[in-house]
Amino acid sequence: MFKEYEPINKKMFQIMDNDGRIINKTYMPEMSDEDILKAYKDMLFARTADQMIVSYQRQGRIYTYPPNYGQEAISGAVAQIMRKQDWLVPAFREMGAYIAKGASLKEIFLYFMGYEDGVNLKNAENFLPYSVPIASQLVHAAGIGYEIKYRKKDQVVFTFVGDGGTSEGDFHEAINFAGVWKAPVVFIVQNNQYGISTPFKVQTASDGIAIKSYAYGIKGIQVDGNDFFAMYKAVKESFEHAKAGNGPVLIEAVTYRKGAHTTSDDPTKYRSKEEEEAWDVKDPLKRLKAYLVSKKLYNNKEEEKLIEEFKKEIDRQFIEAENYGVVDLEDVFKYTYADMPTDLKEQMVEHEKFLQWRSVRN
Amino acid sequence: MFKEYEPINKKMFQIMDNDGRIINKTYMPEMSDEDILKAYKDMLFARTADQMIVSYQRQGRIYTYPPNYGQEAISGAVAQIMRKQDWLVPAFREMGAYIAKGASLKEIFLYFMGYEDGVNLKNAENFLPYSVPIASQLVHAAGIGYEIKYRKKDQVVFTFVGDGGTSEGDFHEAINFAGVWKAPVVFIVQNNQYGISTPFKVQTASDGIAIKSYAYGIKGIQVDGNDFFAMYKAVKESFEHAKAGNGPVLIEAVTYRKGAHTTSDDPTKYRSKEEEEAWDVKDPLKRLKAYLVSKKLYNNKEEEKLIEEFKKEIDRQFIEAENYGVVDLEDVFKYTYADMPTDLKEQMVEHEKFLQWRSVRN
Amino acid sequence: MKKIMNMVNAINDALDIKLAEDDRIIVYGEDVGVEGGVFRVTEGLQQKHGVERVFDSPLAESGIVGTAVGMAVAGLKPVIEMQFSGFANPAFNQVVSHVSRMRNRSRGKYTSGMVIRMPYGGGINALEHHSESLEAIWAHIPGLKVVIPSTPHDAKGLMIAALESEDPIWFMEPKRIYRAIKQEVETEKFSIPIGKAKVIQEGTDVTVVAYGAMIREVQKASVLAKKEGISVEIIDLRTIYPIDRETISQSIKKTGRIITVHEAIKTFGVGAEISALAMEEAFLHLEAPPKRVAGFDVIVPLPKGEPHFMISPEKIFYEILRTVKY
Amino acid sequence: MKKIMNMVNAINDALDIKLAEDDRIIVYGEDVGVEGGVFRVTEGLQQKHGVERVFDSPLAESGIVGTAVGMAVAGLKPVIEMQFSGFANPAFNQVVSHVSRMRNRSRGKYTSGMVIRMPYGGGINALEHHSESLEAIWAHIPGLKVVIPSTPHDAKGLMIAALESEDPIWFMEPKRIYRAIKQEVETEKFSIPIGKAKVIQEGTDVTVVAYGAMIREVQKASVLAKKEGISVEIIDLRTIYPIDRETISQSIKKTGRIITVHEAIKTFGVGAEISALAMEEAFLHLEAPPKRVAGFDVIVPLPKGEPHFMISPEKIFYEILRTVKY
Ligand SMILES: Cc1ncc(C[n+]2csc(CCOP(=O)(O)OP(=O)(O)O)c2C)c(N)n1
Ligand SMILES: Cc1ncc(C[n+]2csc(CCOP(=O)(O)OP(=O)(O)O)c2C)c(N)n1
Ligand SMILES: [Mg+2]
Ligand SMILES: [Mg+2]
Repeated sequence: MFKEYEPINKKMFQIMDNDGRIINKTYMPEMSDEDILKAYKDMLFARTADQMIVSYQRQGRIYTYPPNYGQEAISGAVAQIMRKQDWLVPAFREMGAYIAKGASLKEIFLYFMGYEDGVNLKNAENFLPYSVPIASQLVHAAGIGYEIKYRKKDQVVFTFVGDGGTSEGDFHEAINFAGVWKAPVVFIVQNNQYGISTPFKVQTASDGIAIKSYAYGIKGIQVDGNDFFAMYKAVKESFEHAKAGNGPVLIEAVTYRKGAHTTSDDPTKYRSKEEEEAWDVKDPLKRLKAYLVSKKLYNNKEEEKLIEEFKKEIDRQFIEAENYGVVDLEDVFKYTYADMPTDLKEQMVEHEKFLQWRSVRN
Repeated sequence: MFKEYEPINKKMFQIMDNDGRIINKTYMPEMSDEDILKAYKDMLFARTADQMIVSYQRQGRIYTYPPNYGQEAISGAVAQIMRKQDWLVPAFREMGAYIAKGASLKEIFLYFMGYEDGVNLKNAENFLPYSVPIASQLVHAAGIGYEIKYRKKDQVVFTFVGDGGTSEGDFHEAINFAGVWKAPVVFIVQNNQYGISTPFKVQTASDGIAIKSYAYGIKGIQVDGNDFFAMYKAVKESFEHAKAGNGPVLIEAVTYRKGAHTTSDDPTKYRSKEEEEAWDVKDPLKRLKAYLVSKKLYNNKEEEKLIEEFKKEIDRQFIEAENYGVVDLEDVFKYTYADMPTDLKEQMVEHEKFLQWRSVRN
Repeated sequence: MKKIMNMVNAINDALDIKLAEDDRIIVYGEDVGVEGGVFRVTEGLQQKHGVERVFDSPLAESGIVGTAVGMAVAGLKPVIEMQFSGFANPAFNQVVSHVSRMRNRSRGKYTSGMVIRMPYGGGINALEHHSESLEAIWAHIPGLKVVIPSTPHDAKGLMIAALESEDPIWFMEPKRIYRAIKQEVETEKFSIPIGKAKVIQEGTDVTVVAYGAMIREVQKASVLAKKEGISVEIIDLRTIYPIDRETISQSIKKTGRIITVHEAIKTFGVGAEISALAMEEAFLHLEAPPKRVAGFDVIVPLPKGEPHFMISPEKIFYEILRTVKY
Repeated sequence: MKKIMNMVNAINDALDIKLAEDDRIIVYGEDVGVEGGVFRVTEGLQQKHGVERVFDSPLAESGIVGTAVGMAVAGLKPVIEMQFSGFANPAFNQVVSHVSRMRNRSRGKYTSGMVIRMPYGGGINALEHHSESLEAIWAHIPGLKVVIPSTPHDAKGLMIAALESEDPIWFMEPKRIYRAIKQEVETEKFSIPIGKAKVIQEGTDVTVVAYGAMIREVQKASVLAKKEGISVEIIDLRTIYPIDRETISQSIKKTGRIITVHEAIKTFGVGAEISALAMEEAFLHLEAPPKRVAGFDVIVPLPKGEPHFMISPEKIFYEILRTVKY
C-alpha cells in the first residue's frame, strides 16, 4: 500500500466514492458488518455531540469550542484501531478519538466550560491533555515513542495536528526525532484546508502534506479523510508498521472543516458557499451511511431513533457538567508543584485574609 | 538538470572525479580557463588563511574559530557567482564567500579576536553578521527574499547552514516561508557529515538533505560539494532559477569537515583515521588542482609562490587586527538602541564613577 | 477632528495612517489579511493597501519574526502579529538572538526596526495559554522596547510612535479592554513618546503604578479609596522598558508610598523592578514598604478558576488601605 | 570517602550515581553521548550506562525538551543538556507551555519531572550568545524550579536533589567556574535541598546575596571589605525559584543592609526581586536602600569588550562601601 501510494506519485488513497460505492476493492479492510456499523454509530454520536455543543455555546452555556463537523471519519477510524494501552496525544479537534480512549462527554464539556478538571480523565489512560499551542504536542508523541522502545512495550502513539500546524518548527522536529529513533508514532495531519481563515495554499508550497514524509525518511500517505474505509485501512497499516518497529508514519487525511474554526469564528468572511457545497457531497457520514444503507445494514428510521437517544445522553452529561460546582482557591495553587512552596502558601493565605476582610466589609 | 537529479532518484550531482577528470561533460559549466584558475586561487587563499588562523589560535592570538578546511569548493563556487547586489546570509563556516562579498581578512580576524567591530564590514554590502544560533539565519534570508520581490529588485539571497542545522525548526520554517513566497533564495546546506561530534545519521533518517526540498514544493539537488565544477553549476542554475522568479532552491553540498569543529574541539574523540583518509582523496582543492595541472594551466611551483604571497598578506592583515586597540566603555552601550535611554546613560555614568574611584584608590 | 474609537479601531487607524504614508510598512501574521485578525485589529487593511502589504502568513511564529528580521534588515518596516501573546513563545529565540540585537550585532549597520504586536492578558474566558502576561520577560531583553497602552487614545499614539521608532517595539495590547473602553480620539496622526509614563490622576497619599487593563481597575479602587479620604496618584506606565524611573520617583517623593499593580505573576515581575527602583531613587521618602499587587505565582487558571487570579478593584483598595495605614 | 572534584566532575558523579540507581534516568542532548558534551560533563556515561540511556540527539532544542516532556509523561526521568544557556531559547515554548505546566494541565495525573541542565554565564572569552545569564526569565515561569550551584560540592548535592525531585528543574551551571574551583567532595550520594539558600559567611554590617560564579567574586570583595573593618554576610542563593525569602530576610534583620550581585543584566533581573522582597519582609530594619550590582542593560559584549561588563570584586567592594556609608 505504502508503495503504491508513495507520495511522489501524487495519488490520494481512496476506497469508497462519494456515493458509498467501493471503488478500490484491493484495499477494502476486513471488517465485519457489525464493526462497520459500530464505527458509523460512533461517528454519528460524535457528530451529534459536536452539534449540541455548538448550540450550547450559542446559548452561552459553554465557552469556545472547535467543531469537528465534517472530519469525523478521521477520529472515527482511529477510534476503531487504538487500543487501551496505546497513547493518544491530541490537538483539539478529534472528539471521536477522545471518546474511544475513554473520555466521557461530561469531562470534555467540563474542559470547554473552563474547568481544568476536564482533562483529568477518569477512564482514559495514556491520553495527554488537549494541546492548544499548535504542533507543540507532536514532540511529546516522539518522546513517548522513545519510552516505548526503551521499555520494549507493546504500544503505539497516535498524535494529531492540523494543516496549519505543519508550518510550525515543532512539526519538523517531532517527526525528525521520531524518524531517527524509529519511534512507534502515527502522525495524523487533519488537512481540513484551513487554519482559522488561512487557506492551505498559504501554509506551504508543497503538494499536500504526505510528501513531507520524505524529509524524514519515513512512510507517508495521503488519504481521503472523508472516506472511512480508506482512513481505517491507512491507520491500521500505519499502526501495524509502527508496532512492528519500522518507525513512524505520516498520514495526511484530506478533509474539510464544515463548521467554523471555533464557535467564535465566522467562516463566511473567508470562504465561499460554492466551496462549501463542493465539499458537502464528500461528507464522511453521508458516504458511510450510503454504504450501510446500500448493504441494508442501516436506515433512516434507525438513525432518527439513534440521534434521539444520543441527544438525551449528551444532554444528561452536559447537565452533569453544568452542575460541577465552583473551583476553590486552593485548586488554583495546588498543581503548580509536587509540594506547594512556602511562597505560594503565603500568597494563598494573604489572599484569604483579603477575602475575609471583604466579606466582613460587605 | 533539476529534472535529471531529482532528489528521489538518489543520484548525487558530479562533474569531476577524484582525480580531476571531467566525467559528466553535459553539465560542465562554461567557464574560461582564467576564471577557473581564479576560482582555484580564491580557494587556495581561503585555505591558507584558514590554516593560518588555526595556528594563530594555537599561539593564543585569537579565540575560537571554525575551520573551513575541506569545504572550500562550496563557498568557492558561490564566490564566483554571487554579485555585489546579492545578499549573503551566512552561518559561520564559509570564509570564501565572505571574502568574495568584500570582507577583509582583517575584519574576519577582528571578529574571532572578540571585537564586535569585526562584523561591521566596510566594503561588503548586503552581508549579515555571522549567525551562531544554528539555523536561525535562514528565516532572515526568506524575509530578505520577500523584500526583493516586494521592491522588484534584481537580487538573490545566498544563505548557508550545516547538516546539523537542518534538524532545527527554523530550517523548516525558513524554507517553507520562502517556498510559499517564491522568494529568490538559494539555501546551501554544507553537509560535512558532522555537527560537532554528532554524525549525520543521528540528525535525520532521511536519505540526505536535498530530498527535504519535497517538503516545501521547491527544487532541490544533492551535489558533490568537493567537486568545484558541480558546485559551480548547481549554484549557477539555482541562482538563475531564483532570479527568474521561480522560487527558492535547496542545495545539499556533500562534503567533509577535515578539520576540527572549532579550534577547541578534538575530532579524534569521535571519528576514525580511516574515515578521514577516505575523504582525503576527495579533497576539493586537490581535485581542482589536478584538473588545472592536467590542462597545464597551473603547477606546483606557482602554488608555492602563491602560498608564500598569501601568507604574507594574511599575516599583514592579522597584525593590523592585533593592533586594533581597546574597546571603550561606551562601545558596550551605544548600539543597544538608536538613542541611548536614560537608564543606560546612568548605568554608564555610574560605572565611570566607580572607575574613577578605583583609579584614585590604586 | 475626533471620532469615537475603541482600542481595536484606534490601532487599526494608526496602522492605516502609516500604511498610507510609508511604503516600507508591511503587515502580516496569522489570519491578519483576509480576515483582519481574530480580533479584527487589521480589518480592512488588506483591501485598502493590497495583498503585498497586508497578508496572511504560514502558522509559524519563529518564521514570522525571523522573516521580519530579514525584511527590516533589507529596509522594510514589518508590523507582525502574534495571534495571542502566549503564542509568541515559539519566536523567543528569534527575538532574543536577533530582533533585539541586530543593531548591536552589526554595529549599527543593520537594524531590526519592527513592531511585534499581540493581544495579552486575562479576563476574557479564554482557553489555555490565551491569558498570560509575560511582559517582564520581554522587558528583560536588552534591545527591545516594551509598550502597553491602556486606552484607545494611547494605543493610537503609541502605535504611531512605534511605527516611527528605529528600535524594535514589543507592543502588547490588553485584549480585555479591546472593546470595553470607547473614547474620542483624534483622527489625525499624533504620537505619544515611548519611554515616558504618565500621571493620569494626581494624588497625595499613595502612588499606584499600573498599565494596560489594570488601569481601569486601579481607577475603580481609587474611587473606593477616595470615599475613605485617601488620595491616590495613578501612574500609567505605558512603556515597560525603558522604564520611566523619573516619573515614578517624583511621585514617590510626593506621596511617600508606592504600590504596583499588575495581572502578571508577582515573583520576578514588573512590580519587583518598580519596588527596587523606588528604593534606589527615593529610599528616604518612603513611609511604607513598596507593595506589589499581582497575580499569584501560578499558571493562569481556565475561566472557572480565573476570577481567583484576576486582580479586583477591592483587592487594590485593600492594599491601598494597608499601605496607607502602615 | 572524599575525592577532589571540580564542578564538571561533581555533576558527572551525580549523574553517574543516579544512572546506576534509577533506570528511569535518560541523559541526552547535543554531543552528550560519544563526546560527553562540549564541556565533558557527561563524559564516560555512555560507555558505562549504554547508548540507550546516554546519547546524542538531533540538533534541535525544542525537540529535545519536547521529547523529554513525552518521556517524562510516560514515566522516565530525562536529563537533557542545552549546549549553552543561550541555545535553550528555541525551547522556550516547550518549557513555558508544557514542561512547567504538565502537572497543572493534567491535574496532577502527569508530570514532567526532568532536569534541564546547561552551562551559562560569561567570562570565558566566548562567541556571541555564549555568555548570557537569563535566570530571571526562567524563574518567572510558574512550575519550574531554577537552581544554580556555586561549588563542586553544591553542584553534586543539588544535582542529586534535582534528579530526585518530582518537579522540572532548570539547572544552570556557571561554566566560568566549571574547572576553576576544586574541592573535596563526598563520593557517596548526598543531596542539598532545593529552595533553600545558605549563609556561607556570617557577618554583621551588610548582607550580600549572590549565586553561581559571582560567589567567588563576592568572597574576594568581602576580603577587601574586611580590611576596612566591614563585616559582610554572604548568602549563596543556590535556588533562584522558589526563592528563600526566609533566609534573606533573617539576614537583613541582622545587618540592616542588602546588596544583590549578579552577572545578568540589572533591570527586571533577580536583584529586583530581592530588593522588593527585602522591603516587604524587613522594611523597618533597612538602614540603606537595597542595592543591585549587576550587568548593564546591554547585550553581553564579545571578549574584547566583556571586561567592561563583568562584575569585579572591586566593583562589589565599592558598592559595599557606599551601602555601609549610606
Ligand atoms: C503556536 C500557536 N500559534 C497560534 C495559535 C492560534 N491558533 C489556534 S488554532 C489555529 C489554526 C490551526 O490550524 P490547523 O493547524 O489547520 O488546525 P485546525 O484548527 O484547522 O484543526 C491558530 C493559528 C495557537 N493556538 N498556537
Ligand atoms: C541553537 C544552537 N544550538 C546549539 C549550538 C551549539 N553548536 C554550535 S555549532 C554546532 C554544530 C553545528 O553543526 P552543523 O549545523 O552541521 O554545522 P557545522 O558546524 O558542521 O558547519 C552546535 C550544536 C548553537 N550554536 N546554536
Ligand atoms: Mg486546518
Ligand atoms: Mg556539519
